[in-house]
Amino acid sequence: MKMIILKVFLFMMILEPLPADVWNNPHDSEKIATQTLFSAFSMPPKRLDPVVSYNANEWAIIGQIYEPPLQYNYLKRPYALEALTLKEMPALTYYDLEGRLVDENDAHIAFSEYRLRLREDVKYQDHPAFVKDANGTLFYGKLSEEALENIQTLDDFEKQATRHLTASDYAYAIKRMAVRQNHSPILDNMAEYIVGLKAFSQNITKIAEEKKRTKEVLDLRAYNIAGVKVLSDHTLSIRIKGKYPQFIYWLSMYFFSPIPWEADLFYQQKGMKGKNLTWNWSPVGTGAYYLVKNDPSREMVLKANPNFHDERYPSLNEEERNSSNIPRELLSDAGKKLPFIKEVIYTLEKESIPLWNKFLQGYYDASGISSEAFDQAVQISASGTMDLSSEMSQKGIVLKGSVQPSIFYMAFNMEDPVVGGYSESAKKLRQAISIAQNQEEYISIFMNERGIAAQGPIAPGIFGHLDGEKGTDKVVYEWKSGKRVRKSIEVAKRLLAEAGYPEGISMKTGKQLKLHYDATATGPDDRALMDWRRKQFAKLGIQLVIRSTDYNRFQDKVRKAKVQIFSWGWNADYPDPENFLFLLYGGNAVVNTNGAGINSSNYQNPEFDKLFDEIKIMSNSPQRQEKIQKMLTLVREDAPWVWGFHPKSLALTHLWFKNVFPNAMANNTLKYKRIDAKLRVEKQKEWNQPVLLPLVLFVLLLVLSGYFLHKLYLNRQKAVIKQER
Amino acid sequence: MSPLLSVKDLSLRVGEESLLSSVNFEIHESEIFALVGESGSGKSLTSLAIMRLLPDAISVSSGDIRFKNRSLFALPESQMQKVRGRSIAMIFQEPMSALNPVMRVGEQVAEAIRVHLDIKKEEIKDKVISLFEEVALKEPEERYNWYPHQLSGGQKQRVMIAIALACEPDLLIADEPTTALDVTIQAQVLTLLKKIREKRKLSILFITHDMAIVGQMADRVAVMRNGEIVEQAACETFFTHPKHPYTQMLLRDAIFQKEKEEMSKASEPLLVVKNLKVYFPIKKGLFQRTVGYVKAVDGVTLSIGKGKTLALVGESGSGKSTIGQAILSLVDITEGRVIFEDQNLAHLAQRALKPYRQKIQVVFQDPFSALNPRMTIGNIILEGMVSLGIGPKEKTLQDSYIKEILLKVELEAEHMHRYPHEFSGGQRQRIGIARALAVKPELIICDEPTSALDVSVRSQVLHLLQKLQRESGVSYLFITHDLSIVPMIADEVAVMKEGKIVEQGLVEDVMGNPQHSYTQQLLEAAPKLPNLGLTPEDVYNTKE
Amino acid sequence: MIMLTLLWTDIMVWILIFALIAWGWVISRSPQVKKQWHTIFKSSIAMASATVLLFYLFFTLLDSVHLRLAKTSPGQNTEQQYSEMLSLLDIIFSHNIKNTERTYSAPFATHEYVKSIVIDENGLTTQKHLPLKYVSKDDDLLSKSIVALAVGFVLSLFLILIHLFWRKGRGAFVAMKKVLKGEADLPWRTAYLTLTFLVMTFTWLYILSYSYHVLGTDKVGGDVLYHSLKSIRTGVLIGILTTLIMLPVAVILGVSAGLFGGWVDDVIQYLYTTLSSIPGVLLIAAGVLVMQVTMDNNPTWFETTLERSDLRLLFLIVILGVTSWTGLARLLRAETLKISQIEFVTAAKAFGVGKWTIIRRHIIPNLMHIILISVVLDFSGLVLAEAVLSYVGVGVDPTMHSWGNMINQARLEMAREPMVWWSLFSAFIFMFILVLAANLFSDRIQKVLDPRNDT
Amino acid sequence: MFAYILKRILYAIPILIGVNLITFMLFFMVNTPDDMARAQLGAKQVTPQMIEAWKADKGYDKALFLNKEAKGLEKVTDTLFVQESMKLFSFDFGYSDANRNIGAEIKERMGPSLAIALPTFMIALITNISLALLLVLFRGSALDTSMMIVAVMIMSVSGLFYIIAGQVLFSKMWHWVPISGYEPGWGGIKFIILPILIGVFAGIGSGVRWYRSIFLEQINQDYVRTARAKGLSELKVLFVHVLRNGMLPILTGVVVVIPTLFMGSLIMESFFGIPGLGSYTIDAINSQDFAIVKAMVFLGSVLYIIGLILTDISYTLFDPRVKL
Repeated sequence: MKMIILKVFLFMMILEPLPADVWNNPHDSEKIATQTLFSAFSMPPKRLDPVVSYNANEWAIIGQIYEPPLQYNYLKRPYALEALTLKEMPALTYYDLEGRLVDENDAHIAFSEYRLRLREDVKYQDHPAFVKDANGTLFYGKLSEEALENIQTLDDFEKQATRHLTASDYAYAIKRMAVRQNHSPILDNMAEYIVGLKAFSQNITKIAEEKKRTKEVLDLRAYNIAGVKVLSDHTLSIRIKGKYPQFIYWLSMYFFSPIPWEADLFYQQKGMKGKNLTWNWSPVGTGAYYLVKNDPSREMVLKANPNFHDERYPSLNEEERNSSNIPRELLSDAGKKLPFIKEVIYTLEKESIPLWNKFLQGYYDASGISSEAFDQAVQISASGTMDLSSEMSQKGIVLKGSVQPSIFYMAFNMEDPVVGGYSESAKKLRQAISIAQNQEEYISIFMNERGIAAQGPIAPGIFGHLDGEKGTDKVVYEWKSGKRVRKSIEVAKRLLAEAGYPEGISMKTGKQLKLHYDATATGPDDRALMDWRRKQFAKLGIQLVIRSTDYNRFQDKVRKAKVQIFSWGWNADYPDPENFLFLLYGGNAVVNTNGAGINSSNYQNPEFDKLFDEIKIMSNSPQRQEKIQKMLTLVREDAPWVWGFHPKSLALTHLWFKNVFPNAMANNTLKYKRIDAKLRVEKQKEWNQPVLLPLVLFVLLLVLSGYFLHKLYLNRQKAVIKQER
Repeated sequence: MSPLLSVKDLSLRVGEESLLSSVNFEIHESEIFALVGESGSGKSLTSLAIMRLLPDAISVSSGDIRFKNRSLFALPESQMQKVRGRSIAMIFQEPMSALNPVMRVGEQVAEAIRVHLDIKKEEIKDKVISLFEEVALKEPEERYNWYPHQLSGGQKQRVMIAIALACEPDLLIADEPTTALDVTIQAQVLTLLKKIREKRKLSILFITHDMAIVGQMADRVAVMRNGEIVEQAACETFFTHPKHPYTQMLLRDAIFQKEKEEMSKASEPLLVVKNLKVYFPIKKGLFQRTVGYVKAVDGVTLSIGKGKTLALVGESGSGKSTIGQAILSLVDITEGRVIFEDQNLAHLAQRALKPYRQKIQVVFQDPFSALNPRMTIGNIILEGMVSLGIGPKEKTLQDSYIKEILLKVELEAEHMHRYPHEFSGGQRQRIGIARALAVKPELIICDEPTSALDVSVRSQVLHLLQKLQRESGVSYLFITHDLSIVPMIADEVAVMKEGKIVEQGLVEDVMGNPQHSYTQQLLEAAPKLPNLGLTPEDVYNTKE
Repeated sequence: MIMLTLLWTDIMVWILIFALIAWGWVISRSPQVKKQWHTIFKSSIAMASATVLLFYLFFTLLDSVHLRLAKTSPGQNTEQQYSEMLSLLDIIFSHNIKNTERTYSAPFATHEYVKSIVIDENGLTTQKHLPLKYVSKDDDLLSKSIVALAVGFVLSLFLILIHLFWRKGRGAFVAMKKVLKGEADLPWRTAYLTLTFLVMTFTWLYILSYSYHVLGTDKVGGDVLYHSLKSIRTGVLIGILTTLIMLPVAVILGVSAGLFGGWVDDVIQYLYTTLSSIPGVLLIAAGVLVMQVTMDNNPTWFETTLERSDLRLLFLIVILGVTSWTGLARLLRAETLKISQIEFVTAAKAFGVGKWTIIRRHIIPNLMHIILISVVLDFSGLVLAEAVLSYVGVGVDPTMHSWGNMINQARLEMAREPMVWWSLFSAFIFMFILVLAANLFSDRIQKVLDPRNDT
Repeated sequence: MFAYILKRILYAIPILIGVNLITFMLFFMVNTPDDMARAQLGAKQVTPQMIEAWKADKGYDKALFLNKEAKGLEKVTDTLFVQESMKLFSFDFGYSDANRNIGAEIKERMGPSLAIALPTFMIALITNISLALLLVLFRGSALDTSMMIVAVMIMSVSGLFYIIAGQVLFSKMWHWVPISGYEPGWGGIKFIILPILIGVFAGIGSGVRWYRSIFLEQINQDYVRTARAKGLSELKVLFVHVLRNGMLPILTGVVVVIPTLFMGSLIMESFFGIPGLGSYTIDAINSQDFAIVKAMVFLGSVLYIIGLILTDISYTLFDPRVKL
């Protein structure tokens, strides 16, 4: 008995010092009460260098740090660009070959020139690279290895400084892009447009190679691109070959973020790379936030940039407010100085399950919805719109949804002897398969209705996308009483028979048609997916052989046109139909570009290509719309893709997370958001009270078994030898 | 005066099998009571029952043990722990394994003191050291910090005795305390025990299988057989007037009778070993350089005549077994020659050796490991025949040949289909002999063939060997540590020490009139049977 | 028309089965080994676990005979058409393959587990649990269960009687009495009880699977019972075929290192120290990646997804075998060293017996207990390892039915609210019973065969 | 002793070369430099020019084993294999394909790995040994038998189940600990409790069985009988004599593991989001980062060999009979 009392006492001792509130808070409990956003990342961003970064997860970080000249307005729909570091939108002028100014619609346009006038109040974050001594030379410009010995992070440098943004920083960025060793993904694309970039790139690449060999520093200030001119400290002009209206969109992308030469030289110093002090890991920007900590194994921390220029929460005029369904509370902060949130802590969450659970416990302020969690979170209301389940709405969670400017499609390799080609029978085979792929079912099963079946390559919200009957793919769908209905499988079977494969049996060989589908199936969920895919083909009597590989090899196969059928996706860079239609442009076909092209289905239709060349340089107008619809009719007929679906992104946010408005194009939205920290603390406490009963039972069990064992031993010690008779 | 310990009607069983039945005896104060019997007779079980250390599977079916008029069986376990080591102490047969190998020996003694006596920490060590002095352990203070493996067998047994004496017990149980020791050491330990008895007036329950030791040590004797005490008597009357036939047989087997009536005269040598050296390299250091040699056999010369037996005697580690292996070409010979029928076998290739493999065969010490447990007796015997091409080739003929051999070694013909584990030690040794015999060898090397056997079985095997020699004229090289059997079996004897032969000659010469001090020492140390006052050499001398 | 088509692993399984039968025949000729096995089966736990293992083996074998069934051909000129490869198990469960629902449903449920959007005539959308397509509409669970259990009982009785007649012939009924009283020489009563239990459970599940999804359905409406049963083959195959591949390597290398010594020993020791010093998962991962590339470069090796995943399984087994021989080889080397010092080997040498004969006659038979113990121990380890490897992404093909894949998928399902627990549960139960039986059986084997356990 | 260690270290070199050779062959067979480039560049559009530039940048454009263009000894030395291996032997792990210093990363990640692995190892060792001793104390009783059956059951469940169940119960339902995450220092205890508990529990079955058999083997030894004959209580016999002797065979199995604790646990770390070397390795396998995998394989082998040496050394410390 004494032992029991002792153990209970011990148990009390253990319990006592535990915090009275919650046990399972994964964060710093003090920070929860401040303007700190808790978010997560599933893949550590590998490259935060704006010259190479081209991934959504990387842009989510660098978007807050770097400022390209333009940005998308946070609230306006359809998406509209606005000046960010510029005083106004760039001025665009046109020139002919001789350099004479010409009119926008002139046939002789040879160049177009963008003139960018920068704001004068934009400053960089504090950074040791900017520190200068009395003579104006860089203080940390020639660090010896000994000096670097005790340096682990940027904070270890004693001095930090800032400077104003200048036009030459933007020029420097374009020059960095030209250096092949920097692996810029858009260099080959931009070289087609920016005057002099191609020649400059070849030249500077050789120079860079030479410098690397001699271990010299490459200072790009010494070299200039013909088409990029720094006119004054705050004026920059960029000259473009011919007319390329989409260029303005590129100016909102992070490839065009300013790069201060000081930092570039700073990071080129010997020994920096060994300390992970590189562009990839330590960005230097003018944005609302700067990166304090970058530990790809655990967390990344952003802090509000004290040098951030004056930017205000956007306001909308009455007309704009009424035209879009913007909730009122989004406008309540209008005109207030940005940013609101002082610190952002991104924690690595590789698995979706902990992420979701932590969100439900209130430890993340926002979350996406994985398909597993969907029916827990979302209900479809009587009016047909998606709504939160009662459980979620009771918690005060808010649902935000938007259709992404993306498309996931299943493509045929048009060079393939069986499914490719433009003959009537090949077309019909593809059309039959297109009908048989029941995208609606796919979306329902695998996407939890988070997507809409595509009717063509162009995503909703992008010019050229039409709703209703006009926007319907008549090859695959019928328009019946105001609704889109997928054609029946009988139609597909008929088409298949006409193509020469009745019941999936080839008339020529008498064998069952066997098609090969390349996939990157490695995850646990993929088996169901592949099964489903096989079923769709089996409906036609076609046998589908799935060849799954890793993404690398898959890419390689696609590049070499060694595939037959495969699935892929595209995420738009900018909200223009050109950015979708070029995926089917013959000039971009893989086979025509030695694997470099983006048109991986190798679709080549001269008529389509001609129209594409036309719409590419047009601005949005009814004429453009008409041509685009013509192009869509062509590709629907040829059916090089099974259109697939446009994903809908749903995000959940907690009640205390304010000003959240999904914007598929903008990445730098963090500065607009705000947190009600008090509410957060309250709710977290409410939701996470530890359940103590099992613990008590468990301890009781331990005590009892200890007692029992003790008793057992005592009994043994009392044992005598018993005789049997 | 009431007895110190009385065992009353003790019966033990495991499952349905009875292990001890109605054992009764008493031990009085300062008395040495010897419990004698062959292996499996239940003498060790009796001692464990007194200590209440019986394995869990064994249960007491009846009886009681009273110690100082208290029933030990009625004590609770916690009380019994206070009896063990304090009132009754015990020493065991195997000093090698009876000490905790990872604990300093001094500690192991101190531990016993700490459990039972209320002595200050500082004094415990002194007490241990004085105990070490008492058991005649040299340099006791230094030894305190030694580990068991650093001590020799005799020293370990002394430590065991020190542990047992640590708390001044009233009764000491000594379970075959000298069986694992060499003769010379055995003599020392026995003397020590006797001395302690004198000094401390303590009672000893002495358990042994060796009649000679009984005679030397005991005041009273009890003989056990199959879990029963067959005879109990005072020591003198026991040896002079053994009553029970089993006791008589035991004594008879312990006293050797020379069967060889007629000593045949010297015959021509069959095997001659000349200046044989077998060195094992000691490799050390980074590159496994050979830094020295263990000289297992260091220049041995001997010869065995046709139909004769040469006994090779020595204590453990003297190199006697290595000679046997060298003759069989199972170890590499460093130097010297092994001449068999004018052929030097040393450094002969395997193929050339094969005919000689048939002529020289071997019988091993351990009858348990010498036979492959996965083969039938028939196959074991057959293996050598097939390999050397001896005997008939046809299956039925082979079978009858094997049966014949089995009968020859006094086993039954049907045994050929059984497996080794179904046989007793003595039977297995016969199988081993049969296996050697099957290939009709001219020389059999017997490597301690009887040291793992009980006395009665030993004499049977020795008789068998002699019978076979008479019948087939085979020669033996008989390797043994047991001087007592030499006169019975051998014509000549060679005494080995540290790889060298110190004395060699006819058995009667060496045993009767040892020249070398080591031989003398060996003979001296061998326990002598009391009633006849006979030692082995006496046996021989009287016969002469 | 039926065409028998065997996959690579099928062939290996059947080779193994025939090898086992041959081995059993050899055993039955050696009274000593026979007696050992007799001792093993004297424990009722061993008997019960052996029965369970045989039951699993039965499903493995059922799933290791692949057929192609003839189809009615649409045209005159076309040649005979065959369906995709189906195993006997597939044929037995063809109703379950056909009757796939749309998505999740709980065991014995009549409606889907998750709500779906339904648009009624009025154009209003509501969320509803849709009824399942292929379940019995009337409430007949109890009546069907009783029938099923009765059928199961009769079936098991029939099996037991067959076994008794096979063993005892005319004395079957006398033997039956003895068995019932627990007086038989082996605990046949336990075996028969286990068998009855297994057969009854299984018939119950099977008969009800016609009118219900007894263990629920997975994300795409596949029957979980069918998945679990199909996974048996994968688990058992990885367990037994790996050892089949590993054994010869381990035995040959281990024994020669121990017996020959010198440079042979050095080379073999170097080989296995090197291999075993590489962290196992990394080595397997590297092997699997190599295999994937090889398979990608040779798409002609396989025609269907089934063949592809089978080949991948085969390669995985080979890789596991190649990476796991080191432990056993080390053990065997040490034991060989020990045995070659024992006097019966010396005796054989003294008789001039050759080295290979010594290995065959003296060493291998005395190593058999180690080999056997390590085989049964490895078996359960490998079944468990499959799940972990699948998690790391280097396990069996994702299209293959396996417990690892099931657990992996179930992990995501456990995060749902309410939880989809039945996939995990089924995988857990099926795996647990197999591994438990294997562990208990290996325990018994160890107890009987390990000479250290003589006490 | 010193000579012995030196000998073992020298002996380790050919093993490490062999390890390098195996990994190198495997990974370059799987992963041509082109693949690596594509994976690392990872952007939407990867042009062949970019791949070539990347390969030249990383030095992956050399011959694998035999450089036919070079002269003399350089034929062998101026190859990817020799260059990369030499770097490894000086513990220069180079840069990951994400351009981070692998050596620095490994150093950083050892902490979290150890934070899980070391307590798991220690607690498991202590629990398993005490439970085993308990069972040995009550050997043959109903407690012993039933616990052994429980142990077999615990062994028969895949570790994945424990992790899933643990997370669902302790984190999701009872709110005792955070579901996943890591924090250095004492504040991080809440994160590591659950993985440690699960790790300990999952190993209890096999651990207790193994230790129990070791102790049972010891308890039948003669010296134990001697100890009992001295009058020691059963508890003292177990804790003083059996435990100390049982530790010797336990050492062989256990000490070799200690250095590899640095490598962390693959599954545990990735489930619980612990930024240790285990999750590092898994990520590297998944993203086919050759440099990291190579470094980890090398490190694993080195640690294993250190473990072997430590085992021998620990024997000399704990077993007075063994001298090197």
